[in-house]
Amino acid sequence: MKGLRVAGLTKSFGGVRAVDDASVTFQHGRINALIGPNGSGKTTFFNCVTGMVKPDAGIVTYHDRDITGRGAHKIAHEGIGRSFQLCRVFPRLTAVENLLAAVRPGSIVRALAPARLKSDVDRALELLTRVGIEHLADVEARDLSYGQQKLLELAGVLMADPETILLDEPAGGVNPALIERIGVLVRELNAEGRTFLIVEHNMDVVMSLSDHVVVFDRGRPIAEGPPDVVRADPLVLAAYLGG
Amino acid sequence: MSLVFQSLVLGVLMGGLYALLAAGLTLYFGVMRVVMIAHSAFLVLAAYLAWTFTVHTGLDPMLSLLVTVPLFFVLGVAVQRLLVARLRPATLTMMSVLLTFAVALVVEGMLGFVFSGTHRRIPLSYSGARLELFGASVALVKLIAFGLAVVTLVGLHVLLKVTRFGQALRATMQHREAARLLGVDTDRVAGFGFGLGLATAAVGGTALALDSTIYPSLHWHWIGPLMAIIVVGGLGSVAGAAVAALLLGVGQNLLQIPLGTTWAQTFFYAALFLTLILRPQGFFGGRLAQRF
Amino acid sequence: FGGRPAEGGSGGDGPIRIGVSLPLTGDFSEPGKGVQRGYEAWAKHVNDNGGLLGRQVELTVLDDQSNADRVAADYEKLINSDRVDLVFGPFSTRLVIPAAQVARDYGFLFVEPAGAAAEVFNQGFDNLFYAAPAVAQDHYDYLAEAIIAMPEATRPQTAAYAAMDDPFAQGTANGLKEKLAKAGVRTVVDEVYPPNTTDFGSIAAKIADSRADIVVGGTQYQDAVNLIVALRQLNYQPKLAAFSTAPTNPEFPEAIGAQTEGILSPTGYTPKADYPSNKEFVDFYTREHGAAPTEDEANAWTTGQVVAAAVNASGCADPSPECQRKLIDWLHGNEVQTVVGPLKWDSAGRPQGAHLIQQYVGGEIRIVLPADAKEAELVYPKPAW
Amino acid sequence: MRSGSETFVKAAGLVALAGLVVAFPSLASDPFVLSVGVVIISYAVLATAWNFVGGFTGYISLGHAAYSGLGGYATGLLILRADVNPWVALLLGGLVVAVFAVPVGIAALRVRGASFVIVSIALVLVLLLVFQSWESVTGGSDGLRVPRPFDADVLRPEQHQRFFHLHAVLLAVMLLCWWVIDRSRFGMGLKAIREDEDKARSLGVPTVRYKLAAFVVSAFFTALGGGLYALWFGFLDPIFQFSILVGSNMVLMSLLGGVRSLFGPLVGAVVVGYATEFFKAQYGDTQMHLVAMGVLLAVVVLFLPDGIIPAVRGLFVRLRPGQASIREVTQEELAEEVRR
Amino acid sequence: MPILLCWRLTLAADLLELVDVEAGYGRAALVLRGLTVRVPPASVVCLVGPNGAGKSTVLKVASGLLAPRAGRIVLDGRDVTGRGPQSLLGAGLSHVLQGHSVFPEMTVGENVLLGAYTVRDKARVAERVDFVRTLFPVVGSRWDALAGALSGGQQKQVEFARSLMVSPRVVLLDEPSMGLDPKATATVFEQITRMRDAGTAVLLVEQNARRALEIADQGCVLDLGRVHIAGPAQALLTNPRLGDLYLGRRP
Ligand SMILES: Nc1ncnc2c1ncn2[C@@H]1O[C@H](COP(=O)(O)OP(=O)(O)OP(=O)(O)O)[C@@H](O)[C@H]1O
Ligand SMILES: Nc1ncnc2c1ncn2[C@@H]1O[C@H](COP(=O)(O)OP(=O)(O)OP(=O)(O)O)[C@@H](O)[C@H]1O
Ligand SMILES: CC(C)C[C@H](N)C(=O)O
Ligand SMILES: [Mg+2]
Ligand SMILES: [Mg+2]
Repeated sequence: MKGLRVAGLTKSFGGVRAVDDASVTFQHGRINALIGPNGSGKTTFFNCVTGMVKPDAGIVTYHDRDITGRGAHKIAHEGIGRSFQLCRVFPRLTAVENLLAAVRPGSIVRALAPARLKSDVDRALELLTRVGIEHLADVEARDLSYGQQKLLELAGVLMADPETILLDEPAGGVNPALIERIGVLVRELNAEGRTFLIVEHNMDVVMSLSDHVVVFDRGRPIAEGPPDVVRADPLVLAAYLGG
Repeated sequence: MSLVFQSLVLGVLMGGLYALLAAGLTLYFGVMRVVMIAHSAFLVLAAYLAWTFTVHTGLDPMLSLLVTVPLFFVLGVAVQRLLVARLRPATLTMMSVLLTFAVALVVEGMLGFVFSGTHRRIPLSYSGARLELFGASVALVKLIAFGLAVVTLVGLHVLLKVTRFGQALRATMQHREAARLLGVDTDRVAGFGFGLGLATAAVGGTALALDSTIYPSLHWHWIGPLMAIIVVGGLGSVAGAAVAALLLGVGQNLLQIPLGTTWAQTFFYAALFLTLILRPQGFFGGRLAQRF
Repeated sequence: FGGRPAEGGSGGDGPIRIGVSLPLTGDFSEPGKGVQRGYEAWAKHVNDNGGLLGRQVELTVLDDQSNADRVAADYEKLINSDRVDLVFGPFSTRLVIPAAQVARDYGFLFVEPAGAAAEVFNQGFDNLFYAAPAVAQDHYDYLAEAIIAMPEATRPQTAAYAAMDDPFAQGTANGLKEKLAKAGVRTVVDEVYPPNTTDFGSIAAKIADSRADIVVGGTQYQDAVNLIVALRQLNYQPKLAAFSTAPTNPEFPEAIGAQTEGILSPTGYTPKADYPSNKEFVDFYTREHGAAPTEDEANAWTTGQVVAAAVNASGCADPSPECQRKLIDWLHGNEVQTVVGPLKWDSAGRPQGAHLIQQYVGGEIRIVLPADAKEAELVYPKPAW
Repeated sequence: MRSGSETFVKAAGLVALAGLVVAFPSLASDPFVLSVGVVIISYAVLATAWNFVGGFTGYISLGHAAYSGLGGYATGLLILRADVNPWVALLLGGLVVAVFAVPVGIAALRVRGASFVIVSIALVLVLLLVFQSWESVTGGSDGLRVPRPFDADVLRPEQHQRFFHLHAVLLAVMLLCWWVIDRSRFGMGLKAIREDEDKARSLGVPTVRYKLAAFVVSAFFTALGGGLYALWFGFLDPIFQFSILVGSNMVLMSLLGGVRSLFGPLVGAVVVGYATEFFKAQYGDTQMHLVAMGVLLAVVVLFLPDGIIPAVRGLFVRLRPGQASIREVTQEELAEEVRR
Repeated sequence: MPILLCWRLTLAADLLELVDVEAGYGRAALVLRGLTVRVPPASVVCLVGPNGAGKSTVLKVASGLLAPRAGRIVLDGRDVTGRGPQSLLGAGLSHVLQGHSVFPEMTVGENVLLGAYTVRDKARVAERVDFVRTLFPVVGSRWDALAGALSGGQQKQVEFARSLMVSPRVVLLDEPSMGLDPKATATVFEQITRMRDAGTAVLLVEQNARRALEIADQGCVLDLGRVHIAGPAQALLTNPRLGDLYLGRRP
């Protein structure tokens, strides 16, 4: 089966079961949302899937290939990109360099090719234009505002050209006007055929953007389905939205 | 058999001294994220002050603590406020290595300038005195050093874990702005933290001088073993460092029987590498060395 | 960094300029300064007495910071930039080897006061001469003889050795060990420790546990002090205790807490020796410094004497290869009278004498061996410390 | 973007620098000055080699003396014990050390920041103990005499000259490598690691392999530098080969010049090398030269944390007319703009 | 460009006033370019605006973390310009930072107790601890866990709980709802309302703009370091011009 599938994923930290025997299938080619109360294990789930932490148990497959416990960069090479809850950019590299760092070099010989190949730089500038910060191309990332860094990180994730994109709270701390802009971009990219998996607490964003919603509670999914259905689910109301 | 027991006793005593010498490092390193290369240089400075004190007054070197401990505290505050505080927070850890390296050079140079390179040893009437313990000899000077270590470490542990100052210090180092907003005078606290570290160096240096010769470049000899101790113990954990110091001290002394002095010294580094491979957060709690 | 333009240069009536690099700072700074005092006293003495070849001598002393890289650079500088006429050696085997290499490359005579280890002499230097009575290996020769000559009943049966990992210090202990082992004294402990060792507790524990009859330290200075204190802390009482170099240091008794009685040490020099030039030296030095010279000063003075003898015999003192060759050749073929006795060398520069053995007797360090030079009887077994 | 005149200035500077290096031995007033030149260019080699890992990845190794020392010993032992041609021994020595650096790198690069610093210090101290006590192989604390690679009729000054040029060639090769890596994707990946290792990993940078590659390249060049120095100096004493001070000097020189600049370590080496000679001449037989060095280092850390080259460049940038890069418009104006 | 003040009708004297403030970081250009904000007692003033507008900077200037280059800060009628956070805290002003500001290597309990660093009255501290433990269950259930090991939203909850350990007269809140789940967000906004009802002056920065303006009395839109529009919160919410630009489309 196409896309990302997770079965029986478990991860504990000391006594805390952050992810507890979670089995989830995401709709490939769609915009999926992952919601759930604070501490329900969403970020840990992301970390397990993308190889940032090793799960204790469970299997992660991507296009039917087992990627469980592989190195983060290998999973990135499979075509899975991600952003971080607290946005992370390379502070002392300029915006363009931030994107160039995401270009996959391929073989060793190609790794020694100049980083500023015209084709790459052009693509980087195009991406910056798409997220609306092309005028900041030569500014070091640490001099950008929080929202701009957020956009830069998104562009960096896209630069690596992933097929499946995991975003951890892309709207957190971002100005509402900008959120709409990110939403438009996500839809465009989805139309190009990319799959999204978005963790978000902003229900407006979740409801307006996603095709499929998975709700987490205490480390495992408790409901999933189209946004309207999930929103009305009593379990979800009790655990997350508050009745 | 008696050799093993004797070595065990010596190892414990030595481990205690190691723990004392490393105590300050735990403080700067674990709590304040400063790699203080100059700590052992200050140990040697304190040892020289104790020596000078005894040679000039004829009194017991322990009495010099009355002067050196407050002096070092003030010195520590000064080093923190005038030097370390000026480093950019983003590169603090890295740059502190170089800055304190520079401080170490200055201290060593000044010691050489003032005291010359001559090896010194405090003349003590009781340097050879000993007690008998189940057939093993325990040198009085080593016992005193051990006692100093216990008192200092317990005091430090209590201070950090229990008192308001300890809480404020840890908070300051973990998030300075937030600590200021909660009413902590962060400049003062950070300065005091450094002062405290150096105050332990005053005690450690004096303990060291009781049973060893001293010379200006001696501090290079100590940097490696002390660093190994705090990594094995888990960065930032006073208790961890103490346990690690004891184990390493005993281990070194026992290994010395079959291996000889030189190879036994490599035990520290073997333990260091093993720790990093097996348990980067140290064996006794503390911060994850991997991320630091 | 253009070097100073060449001044002085060869020949002429100007002063004879002698270049030296010494460890005035760093690990060897203490003995290094002693050697400096010796060199300076020698130069003053020569100048007061009409100079060398009728010319005044002038020392250029550089500090090599006890660092092997620096010592080579220093001789490079002395020979090329400062254009000295002659060079004298530095202190310590560790520094002598790299320094001698530079001197050899420029064809200079290299007489040195403190490179006693065997290694110095098997590097193929033909320009090097050690200005002291014996190489490290031979320092304990008289003691070995004395022990071997003891009656079976009282002769020590077992020996413990601890030596610093340093070519010189190890050489002294090994020299004695080989001779005693051959004579049937069992080696029960044989420890080598790194130069920066400060804790001798466990080494001492091993020695004490072995209950060896005698203990021998291949030591420099601080290590002997620490080792002795550690042995005392374990209440180990050998019949004989010998340590190289440390006990001759004037600060030694105070450093180990005055428990010196019976401790032995080899020495290449005693102010009381009645060699012709020695009295002159001791008087002159005592007048200048208010204290009698020790071994370091004497070795330096000896170096001066050796070079002076060669210069006087060859009638030249300039950096030209011809002159330096003449000096070297002369020393290879002749004996020189010095404050440490008559010296002559084999082709590798090894002196052919032996060291005296001193012992603390009645609170003072006295010569006890060889019999013809002794000031006091060898005390054996030694009293408790 | 870069202007033509800037390129020209750079090229001219490069040619001038190369000319100066080639001509230096004939300009030196005497063999001593020449030998100081060899020492300084050897510093430059070591510092530049250090910068392959320090500058790109931000891992500060205070223990790089381990690799220069190993390189020196490997070269010397191959010549003495295996009777290998000196130049082959030099190269082989570099390779041996590079191979040695692989497992060491794998272990050491597991930890970051200050822990890595400690590990690097520990490595030198361990090697010091091993080389001191493994007498049968290494010559132990007596040291090791390395035979000279040239015939006896090559006199010492001539030798200095040759070694100066050999070092210069090695330096040029290293600078070229550094330059290539700096501009490459590999280099970009390394910089990403320096800025945020986890983030780099998540973007697909094979961090372990990249770090290790940089580490091994650095060790290789450091070893070549150490080997060349050993051939020139002719004597290896473990205490000075495996010394924290040597490693710290590499760091100091690189930082002083600027770790992010191609010529930073070289500039730093010249300054430190000259300062060392100067302080020694100035404070000869007191320990004040240590104090002076310490103060110099502290001043650099406190006031030039990015190094000389970036500081000078910053001065020029400030003199130039400012380039505004940040768009200054309100949301409202932005919206207008988009609408148009 | 309209430069308006945060205008109001109340008669009582303002608790906190920032008057004509200019501020910036290091040698860089000004971030705040002549800005005036007033917060009366028992009211919530909400600052909204695009990222990088300078909202957080306003709060830092107000709490003394950042010294202004020009202008005045007046707390309860007294000029406190140039005073540090410690002294302002003593005068009854507290500030909760944006982003994550827990002490990661201290336990949740230690974090919360540090909120009462300046409070000597043990009984009072105990009472507040009980209060926040019931308010945010995670604080109670993870009392002995290291704060850095909590999830992003849990850390924000701990931070807010920590700020509730004292009861200051002026509170500056920088995006308290960021990363919080809906329940916790509701709790936070409810607490803000309660504070206001108890007489506290609240200066609130929020990107969750509509929600924040709903509970606020006054609103200020900040852009490029200046007050762009100000007025009663309800008026801002219904201002059609602001919708697309700053507040996001109405859901
Ligand atoms: N420490 C700093 N050093 C330099 N510039 C800074 C610093 N902090 C903020 N800035 C700059 O000041 C401006 C205002 O920042 P501020 O954090 O006040 O914005 P904000 O309105 O709170 O934005 P956000 O909604 O993203 O939190 C931004 O352009 C930012 O780049
Ligand atoms: N490194 C860690 N050590 C210990 N516990 C952890 C660690 N990381 C996460 N946890 C725990 O695992 C649980 C899940 O955390 P996670 O960050 O995945 O939650 P989340 O769903 O992303 O929450 P949020 O919405 O607040 O971001 C929490 O209880 C947290 O305390
Ligand atoms: C006898 C001493 C002057 C010898 C010196 N200690 C050396 O290292 O060779
Ligand atoms: Mg999360
Ligand atoms: Mg903000």
